[in-house]
Amino acid sequence: MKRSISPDYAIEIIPDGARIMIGGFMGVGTPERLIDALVASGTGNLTVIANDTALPGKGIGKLITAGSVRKVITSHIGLNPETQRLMNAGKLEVDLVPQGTLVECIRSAGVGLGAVVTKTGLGTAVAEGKQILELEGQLYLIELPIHADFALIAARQADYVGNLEYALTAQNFNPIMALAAETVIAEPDHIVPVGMIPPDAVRTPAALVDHLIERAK
Amino acid sequence: MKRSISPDYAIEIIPDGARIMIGGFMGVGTPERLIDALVASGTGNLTVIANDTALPGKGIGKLITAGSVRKVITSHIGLNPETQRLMNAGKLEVDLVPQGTLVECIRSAGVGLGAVVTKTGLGTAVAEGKQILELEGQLYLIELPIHADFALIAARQADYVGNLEYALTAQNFNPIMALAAETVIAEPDHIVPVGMIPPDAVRTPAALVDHLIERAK
Amino acid sequence: MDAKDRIAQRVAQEIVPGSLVNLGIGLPSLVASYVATDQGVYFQSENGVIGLGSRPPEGMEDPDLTDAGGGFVTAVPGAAAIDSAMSFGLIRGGHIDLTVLGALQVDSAGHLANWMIPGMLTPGMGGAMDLATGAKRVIAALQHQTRGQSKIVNRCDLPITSTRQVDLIVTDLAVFDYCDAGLRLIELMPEIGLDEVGSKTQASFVVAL
Amino acid sequence: MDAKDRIAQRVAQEIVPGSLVNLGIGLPSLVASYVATDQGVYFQSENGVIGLGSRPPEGMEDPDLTDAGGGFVTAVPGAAAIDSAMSFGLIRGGHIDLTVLGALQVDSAGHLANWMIPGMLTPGMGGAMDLATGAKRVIAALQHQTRGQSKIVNRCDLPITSTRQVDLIVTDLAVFDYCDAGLRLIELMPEIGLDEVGSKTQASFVVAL
Repeated sequence: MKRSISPDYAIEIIPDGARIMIGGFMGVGTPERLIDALVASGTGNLTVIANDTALPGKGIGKLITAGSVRKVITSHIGLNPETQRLMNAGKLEVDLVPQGTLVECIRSAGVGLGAVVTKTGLGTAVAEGKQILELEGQLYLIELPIHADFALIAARQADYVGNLEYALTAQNFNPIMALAAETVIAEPDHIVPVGMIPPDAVRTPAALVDHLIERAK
Repeated sequence: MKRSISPDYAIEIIPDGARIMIGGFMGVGTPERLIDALVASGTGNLTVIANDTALPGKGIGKLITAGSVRKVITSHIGLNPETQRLMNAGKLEVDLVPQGTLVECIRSAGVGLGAVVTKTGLGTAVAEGKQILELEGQLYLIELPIHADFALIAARQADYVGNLEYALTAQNFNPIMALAAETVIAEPDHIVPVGMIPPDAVRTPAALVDHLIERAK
Repeated sequence: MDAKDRIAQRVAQEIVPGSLVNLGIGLPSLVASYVATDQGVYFQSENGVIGLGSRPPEGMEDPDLTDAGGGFVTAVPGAAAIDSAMSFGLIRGGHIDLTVLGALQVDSAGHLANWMIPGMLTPGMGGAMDLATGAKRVIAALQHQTRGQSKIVNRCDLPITSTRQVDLIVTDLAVFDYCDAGLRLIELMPEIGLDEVGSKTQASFVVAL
Repeated sequence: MDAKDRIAQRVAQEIVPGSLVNLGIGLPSLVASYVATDQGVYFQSENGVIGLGSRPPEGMEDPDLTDAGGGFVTAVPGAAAIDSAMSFGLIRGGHIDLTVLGALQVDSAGHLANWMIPGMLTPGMGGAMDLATGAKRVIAALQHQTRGQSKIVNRCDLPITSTRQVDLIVTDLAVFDYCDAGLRLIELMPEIGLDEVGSKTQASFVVAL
């Protein structure tokens, strides 16, 4: 059984300059309370790995606006003009990665593979400076695994030991990121007794989760 | 909505010499009725891709005993002495692959990746004749994707359109194989109306399933 | 009916019953409303749902059920929810029968550019590179011109999205595909003449009407 | 208590409360019965369950809930069912705290051989190569000798399972680990003398009792 902790307490373990994965897709399925606590803590110089930077005032958008982020590794920033403004002003480094490559690089880090071998990005700006591999007469791009110090993930429901269940499109990157960070902090909407999430419904096994965030006050 | 078909009818589309993935782990979560129909059909010269060859008289073991199989790509044959006897007699080619590499090679074929880059097998007999890749000072083995013409999979439950749900350890290779074959034939224990498998419980989306086997008589 | 709707309606005719289709955000998302609901067509949204439906009833929107733009959607009976690794596994693995993508430019080689305008706008590629590379069939759906400039060009000067050739281009003026001789005009949109297409297209093309 | 049970009991002492443990089939599977059930230890079985439990009640066995050998098992409260890709993702990704593997031989370099005897027996590696390579900690659990031959050897002559060095060896005679000087005897099993271990071990080792 895990003890649940407050968002503020969880965020204390994250130092300036940390490399953080944050679940969510345009702010859907994103751990808003952890993000609020992170903004409030003043922790800065972060590298954020996420599908997108959401919108101003929502999810990761709050961290961008607060200036907490030095670098973002992401697939899409089109709905957050603030991200583009900071990038153009040289205040935010943006590393754009195709979405399927991004999720697979995170997965490969989590499941102990050395690289992702993909056709996506071949012959485009994404391939610049990267190794090309020829296999059976076909060319592929070698993309390296993406690890993080912390993963902040959102879930619909956890049980007391930390098994997680997700809902609909709020799932997105969350279960993959739970594999790829040193420390995984999960913010569930609900925490239920052991046995209420049947084994077949678990999408992230408890063994991957280090900390559970307590219920919203 | 799909029409359900009989095991015999399904097996008619599989020609001699076909390359077939079969779900199951020591005969658990394996499509027994399809295997029985395949044995009865007399179809031969098959290449079977599966975690193991089960036991004599169970699951894939029936195909081995019937002499239907020319080659098996698998991780374990230790519980089927018949497989070892045929192998030693030169009547069955056995390609042994580490279990994690096997499932990941099947997945890579299914999700459009060009290779699996792994440390498993490095410096062992498994690495013989294979390409080694150095990335960031680490050595990895390059393992190629494994495709099949057909995947015969077992599921606890399907709905009328072909979404699949699995149970406990009967899941194993089934959802991964459903990604990696030209034609996917699913043998569910139960077939229920659309809407009875909630979207979050689906493990194999209907779009991957070509044929559903009708209820047992 | 405005230009975008005319394009969407024409693209909808390309959708085969029983197929799995991904529609990009923006113009392509309009295509869904021109596809009959009894055709067994499933729409995949790369954020993690197969079986995307229309808008939810007012007051019944679920914040955990959205499209790739973050807008509220419904799901049809038989829908499946998947994580991003599975979603892009389906895309890259060739399990999506058709994707319809918007474009800033498409060129004579069938290359699509739709993720950045250097120095001006950088939305990022999102899922477009995987879709353009991995889907079984790719349709570029775009307005023929922007500010009087042809978007059908001999060679993209914007960064391309994939080296894989698109299969079909549908604009408000015409429909093109590719043959051995390159870009080929195969259809004029209603009330559009060949001369107009010729004068408004930068790329060379052959005609096979 | 026979030799196998003594080995299993000793291995059980290495299991840290709250850890995730994979036990190989055969001898290693005996370890579970020596681990207290209130220690928050979860057993993973590579066929797809985390939270493997003991034998089910007679008549209540479920054919869909088995261990890696295909035998009926139970699952503890808080168990999770996973597919083989996730199962080996956890194994190869370093999420398994400890694996206990049987062995035909272990050598001075810490290499384990446990998947074939050329010309005699070829069970195959199953999950052993991934486990030996990817788990955070690897314990080889084996009888010290077979038919009077030492299984702790200077160099495996059987095909090895991984080049990754095992962390600990537990036999019915002794416990070894590895230090800069190589194989190191760190513990004698009850009623076993140093001379006996010396005479029954082919490999050279240093002693640090």
